[in-house]
Amino acid sequence: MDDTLIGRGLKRTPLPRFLLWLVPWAALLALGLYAVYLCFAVGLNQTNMDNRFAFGLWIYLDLTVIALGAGAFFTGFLLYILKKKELKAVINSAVVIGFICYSGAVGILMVDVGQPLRAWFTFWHPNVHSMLAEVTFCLTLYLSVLAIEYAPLVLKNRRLKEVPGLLVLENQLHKVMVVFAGIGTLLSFFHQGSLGGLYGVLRGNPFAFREHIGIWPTTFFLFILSAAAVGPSFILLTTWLVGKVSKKRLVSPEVFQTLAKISGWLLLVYVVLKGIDSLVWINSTSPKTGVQVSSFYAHPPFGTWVLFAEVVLLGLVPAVMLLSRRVRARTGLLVLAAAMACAGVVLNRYIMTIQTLALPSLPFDSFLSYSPSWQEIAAFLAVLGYGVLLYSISFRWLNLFPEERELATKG
Amino acid sequence: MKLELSRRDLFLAGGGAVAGIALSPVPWKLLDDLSIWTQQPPTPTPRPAGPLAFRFTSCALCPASCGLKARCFGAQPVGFAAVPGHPASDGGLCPLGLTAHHLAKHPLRANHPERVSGGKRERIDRAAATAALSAALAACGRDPKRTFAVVDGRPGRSLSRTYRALAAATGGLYVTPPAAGAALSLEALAKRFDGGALALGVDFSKARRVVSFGTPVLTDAGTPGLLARLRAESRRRPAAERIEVIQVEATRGRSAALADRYIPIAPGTEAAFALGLAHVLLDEKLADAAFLEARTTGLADFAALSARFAPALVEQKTGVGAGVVTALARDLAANRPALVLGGDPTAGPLSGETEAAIAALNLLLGAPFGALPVRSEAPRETDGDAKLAAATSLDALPDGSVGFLLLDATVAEGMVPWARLERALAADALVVSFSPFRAGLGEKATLLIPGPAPLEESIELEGPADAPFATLAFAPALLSPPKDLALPEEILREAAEAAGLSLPAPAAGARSAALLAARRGRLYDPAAASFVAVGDVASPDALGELFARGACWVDDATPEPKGRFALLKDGEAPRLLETALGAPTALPASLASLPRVAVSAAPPSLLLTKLTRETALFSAPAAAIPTAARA
Amino acid sequence: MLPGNTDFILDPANVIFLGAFALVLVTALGTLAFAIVSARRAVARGQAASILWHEEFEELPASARSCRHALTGELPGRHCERAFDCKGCETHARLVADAKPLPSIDTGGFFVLADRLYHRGHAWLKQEEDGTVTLGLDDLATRLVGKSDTLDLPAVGERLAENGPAFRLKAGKARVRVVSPVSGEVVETGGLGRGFLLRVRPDGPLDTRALLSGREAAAFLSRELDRLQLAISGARGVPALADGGLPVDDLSKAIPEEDRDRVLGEMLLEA
Amino acid sequence: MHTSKHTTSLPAHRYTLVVDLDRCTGCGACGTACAVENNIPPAAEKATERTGTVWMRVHEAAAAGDGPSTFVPIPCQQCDNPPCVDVCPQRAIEYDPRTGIVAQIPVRCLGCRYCMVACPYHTRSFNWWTPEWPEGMKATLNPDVSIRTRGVVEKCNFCVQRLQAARAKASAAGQAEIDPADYVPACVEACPSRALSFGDAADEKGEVARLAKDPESFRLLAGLGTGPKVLYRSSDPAVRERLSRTGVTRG
Repeated sequence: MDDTLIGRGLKRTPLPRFLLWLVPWAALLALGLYAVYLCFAVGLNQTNMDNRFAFGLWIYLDLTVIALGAGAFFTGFLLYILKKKELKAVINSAVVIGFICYSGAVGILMVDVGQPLRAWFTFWHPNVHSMLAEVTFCLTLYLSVLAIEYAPLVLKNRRLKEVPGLLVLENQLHKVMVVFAGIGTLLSFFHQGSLGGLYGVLRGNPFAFREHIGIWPTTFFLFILSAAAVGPSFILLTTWLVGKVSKKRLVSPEVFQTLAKISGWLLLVYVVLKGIDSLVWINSTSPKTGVQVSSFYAHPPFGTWVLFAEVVLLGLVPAVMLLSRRVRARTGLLVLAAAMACAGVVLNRYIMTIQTLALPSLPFDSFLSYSPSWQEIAAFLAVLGYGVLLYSISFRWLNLFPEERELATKG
Repeated sequence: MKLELSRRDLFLAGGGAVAGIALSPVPWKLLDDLSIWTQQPPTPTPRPAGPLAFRFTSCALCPASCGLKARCFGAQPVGFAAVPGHPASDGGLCPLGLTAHHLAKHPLRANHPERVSGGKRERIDRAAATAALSAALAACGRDPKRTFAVVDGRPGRSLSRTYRALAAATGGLYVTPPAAGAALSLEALAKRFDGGALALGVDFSKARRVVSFGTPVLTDAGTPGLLARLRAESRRRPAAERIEVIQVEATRGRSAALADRYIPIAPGTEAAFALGLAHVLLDEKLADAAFLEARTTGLADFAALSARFAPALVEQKTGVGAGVVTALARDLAANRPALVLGGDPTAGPLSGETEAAIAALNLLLGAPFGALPVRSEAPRETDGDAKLAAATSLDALPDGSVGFLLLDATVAEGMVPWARLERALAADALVVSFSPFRAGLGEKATLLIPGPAPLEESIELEGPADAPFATLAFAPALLSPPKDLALPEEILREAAEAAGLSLPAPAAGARSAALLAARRGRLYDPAAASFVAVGDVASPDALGELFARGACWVDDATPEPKGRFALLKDGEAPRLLETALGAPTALPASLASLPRVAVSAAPPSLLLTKLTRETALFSAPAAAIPTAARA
Repeated sequence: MLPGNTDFILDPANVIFLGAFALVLVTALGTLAFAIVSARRAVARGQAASILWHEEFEELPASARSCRHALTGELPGRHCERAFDCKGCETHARLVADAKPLPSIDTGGFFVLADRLYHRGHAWLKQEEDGTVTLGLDDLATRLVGKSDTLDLPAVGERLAENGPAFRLKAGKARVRVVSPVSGEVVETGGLGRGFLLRVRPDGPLDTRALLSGREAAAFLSRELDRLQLAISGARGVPALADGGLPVDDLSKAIPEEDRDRVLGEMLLEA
Repeated sequence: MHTSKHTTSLPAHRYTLVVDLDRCTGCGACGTACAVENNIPPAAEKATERTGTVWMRVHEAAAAGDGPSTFVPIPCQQCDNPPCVDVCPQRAIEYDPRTGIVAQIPVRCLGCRYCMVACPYHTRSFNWWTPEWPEGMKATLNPDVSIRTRGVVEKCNFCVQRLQAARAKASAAGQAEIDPADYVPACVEACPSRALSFGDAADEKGEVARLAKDPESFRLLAGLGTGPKVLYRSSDPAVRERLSRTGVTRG
């Protein structure tokens, strides 16, 4: 059975070993599902969030995985709209990673809200001024688009394609994929942006609030750009990682080069704009509310090093590295640069979600700390477990890397 | 032409119908209705028990006896508001009073007599409870070594009269806890007066400096919020009219945090500090010479004593800088009227020597009859020819000899420590409590005969002993007690009869009659927010009707009596010297958690967990509300 | 969300936001519906096999897509772009019209029978006198498969589509389908020992222009042997014979078991 | 400052709470009365200062050293330019253009807590536990206020049910405007030191309008431009200065 599901010409580890590999991830998933059950049955008191730290690990996770999952829309955009044909080698993997990231985020979001059964009210009584409404609309729609993009991969499974109807459907879907890539790009543009907008619009929080361009704060645009920049890096990183774990060559080196160059340029543009944005914030936006920016960084552990690490160490440095031909020539350095770029965005989302809430606001407030409960961590890890499971299964039974067979035959 | 219907046609027709309905407004409307329907609260809102009405009464939970404006639906009160202008509280109220309507259904409420033996609670019927009482009463009459003692938290009620009759009939003791004035060191001052019995109250509105030796004047003591309000109002008047509070205390409690000045002092050295202030006042001739001349005795002896307490020595003893002592004394002298209070109602009075020093300080500042006005008592019915025991203090209880201890429902454990009572008990003593709660002293009883819970009975409430005027309210009941509840008065009379003791007939309406006869004071009608002179009240019935509407009687000002205060009593000097020169004591254990809980006989409402658990305002939350109450 | 909802506010912000959302939603759903409907329609029209074959053809390596005229040396290096459908191919029509005699070609040691027409998917077709055709595996494929574990033949009455799967076979770990050279209805199933595998009644008049015969077929088989050698040697550690040749008699034994599926897939044009 | 649609025209009534910090002793009466009036349940077993449902919270703002503390009661600040209304994805928060009252609608709330993040005053509570009352206590609940469920956000709404009752009373009596004495929030009625006063700031002759203009009055986090309708007063300039700052500038 298993043999007949594996794509022709692909070498996969024996089934028992594969199942053994799945066990720890399945265990993580099971533990996480138990934590989720507790949150549903007993309530969100199972978390360490509170009225002051109303957003915690989960929102941070949502923002982060959605940024990293941006590779799906952006690769699709480059491949289908800008016709960067070499990215065909990673588009399947990018779609799967995107689907994992987005479905994981939506799943966690459903646990995070107190009354998930009322989530549909957002569609029924939408407040179109709310960034969160924008996020909800775009996120649900984009997840559906991702599912549609995922479908052809599944339909092309060796066994499923023996059913003629399914393969014909796959063929037809493939033909209209450019439409979905377009829609996906549009939706991603708005939900990545409005995720950034979530914090940029917080008029009550001078640390998070940013100037508006039209109806959107600058974080709207910075989030889009940073997600687009880091998406290809994350694809590079995951592809390299999957290659290492499976001990296979999955894509030709040129693909890495293309991804790195795109990521590098976008990251550079992002860093420049982020720098300008920070300067405007430091010199105008924040002082207008009566707060000098230096006071935001007077609450350890959040010193000015955070800003430096985010913009320079994990922004400018990886951008330059990704653009340097000599760095790109060495896989180790290339992967390091991609990892640094990802870490930069991860840190940015951390600052946005956590530092924003930790800083004191009322005159007698003190700096707040928060550490997630095991239930929160377990649910977090469940997303990881779910991701690895789904990716592993997809990698085994679907043809994620079209070049793999050819590269394997070449020896 | 022949019409043929294939299965495909049927499917098409069905599908078309579904699609048609889907595109019609019907599903839209259904979804919208679903959205609105799911927006109903999952737990139904409670139904009102009747039309909205406001009723007035007074809070019996602590000695402050605040006026309550109850928001009721039918017979059910659902919330309270303060009553501004109320003579006893003038808008004062605290969290305990605001949740008084929860207490009747408190999880620790007992509705039936319970016998406790070997740690087990066993429900008994009323007859058995009465029998136990009567047997114990009879035994007390026979055995001189098994005394009957009754502790009454609110003397002066008609139930108190029954207690006193019972104590007299059995040769037992009628014990009352120290009045609130004792905890403010006012009683100690009044006892130095040679012109007859005297009660002093506090009139913060007449004071410009309030020195508090550990008394939570801004929080728990006296009428809630009164001093804080007067002080705040004074801050918007000219500087010379401002009230300032100086808190002298070893730990920085809530009142110290709120005081204008907080002077941390080594615990137990208050006497030295007070004598230090006295030293500066006398040394620099800042004391109220006219008052000392006209109203005190023993100035020379006291001056000789206080002369030893130069600021330098005081600094050494108390840890308070000499300059602080001198400056405070000058400040007090310059901003008279000033008054000095000491002791914490929830922690009990200070030592007699410290109180003597505080009393002397008040005399040097000329506080009596000004900021510490003479306070009358509400008229009472006379004892007549009934045999009634006189009130005694806790100190009168001999050790190990009480065979039958009766605890009234109004006795707060914070005012009458159980350890003191336990010391007085004989072996196998019967401890009966009329508390409606399995909490506080009610939990210590071997026989619990629960009486009405707060708001379930009409109760005579005298105002706080520290108020400048005497007040009296017959706080009407808002709730009806459980149907088969045994009223303490009835059950006691039954038991006494069974034990062959004869009690005088209950003096119903005697107190109102006494009030009418005295023709003193005015009555505040909270519904109308106006006063009626007692002289204008036509009949006892009219008076009863006023009280049933929540009215409160307030006395007129009392004339200054003739007589002098002793600065030093005979033989007091050496003890005072010894105390003041003694070493600091250990820090007292902090008892307070929720305000006034220690002086309330009832456990706090569960709702007050909001304050203890969900805010950082009150410490020691666990002690405040028993976790068992959650069960 | 729309007018008629409780609390709906008709203002520009709502109209723009919800309008945009509706537009995207309708586009996505419309596109999806379009794909599903056209897939259904294609299946209903029997275009499934053709679509499948075209898609598979797209994924074949260049070496497997050589034009028949490249095999014969007429147009060296030319690759087919019509999924081996020579019927409408102008180049093919022109070359057939020119009809140059073919040079002598080595059959590579395989039988090429004169009464058979060969498909590039290694099935042969023989026209019978009763108007039916019989189908079988060509010599190279037969030797390549060796002893087949199972032969999954369609039942009598089932329809075959040109370039659609004719039957499936399993050999060891390998599973592979063989493409049908003809559209028609299966009228009889044969077996390996019976000289044919399927007897099919073709739909309409038989058009065999896309099939190879004679020397052209021989050239095809000869070139296929080269491709086979490449496929096998691509897999690591397989000893090729010193002269680059393969033991033609027992091809199946020359393929390592773990590569059998891939090699059979490559040779029988299944991705 | 940042403008929003709300500031362009101020409501006809602007119900305003004035807190005199000189008077507040932090006794907790306001919060208790609030819980009684608004059917807020007793604390859950494991509730803490940060997870409790408290609409009216009193904070202690300590002075340096042994100086006097100031107790600051903080209900929802009822901003005229509220940062919370626009962030709610499903319109579960409403700014009443007639009264300026910002009302949370718990039955529509999905509990995303975005409004809590948006509010710089931290005046909202999420129901981390299912609200529970001991059986007997249920009879004492206020029939004018519905009971919320677990997993939704709630906050002070200036006892808007009392405004509704006052309106009903006025309209029954054929009057267009309510009697101001009929609309007083529970906290104001309960405060023993009369630290809280309440009224319509749009009534120019009213006490609240006068206090709003008083130099001793100030707003919390005024720099954010949220326009709170809860005013604080202190006679002590140092207290005003201390409480006018934002917390982030400390240290």
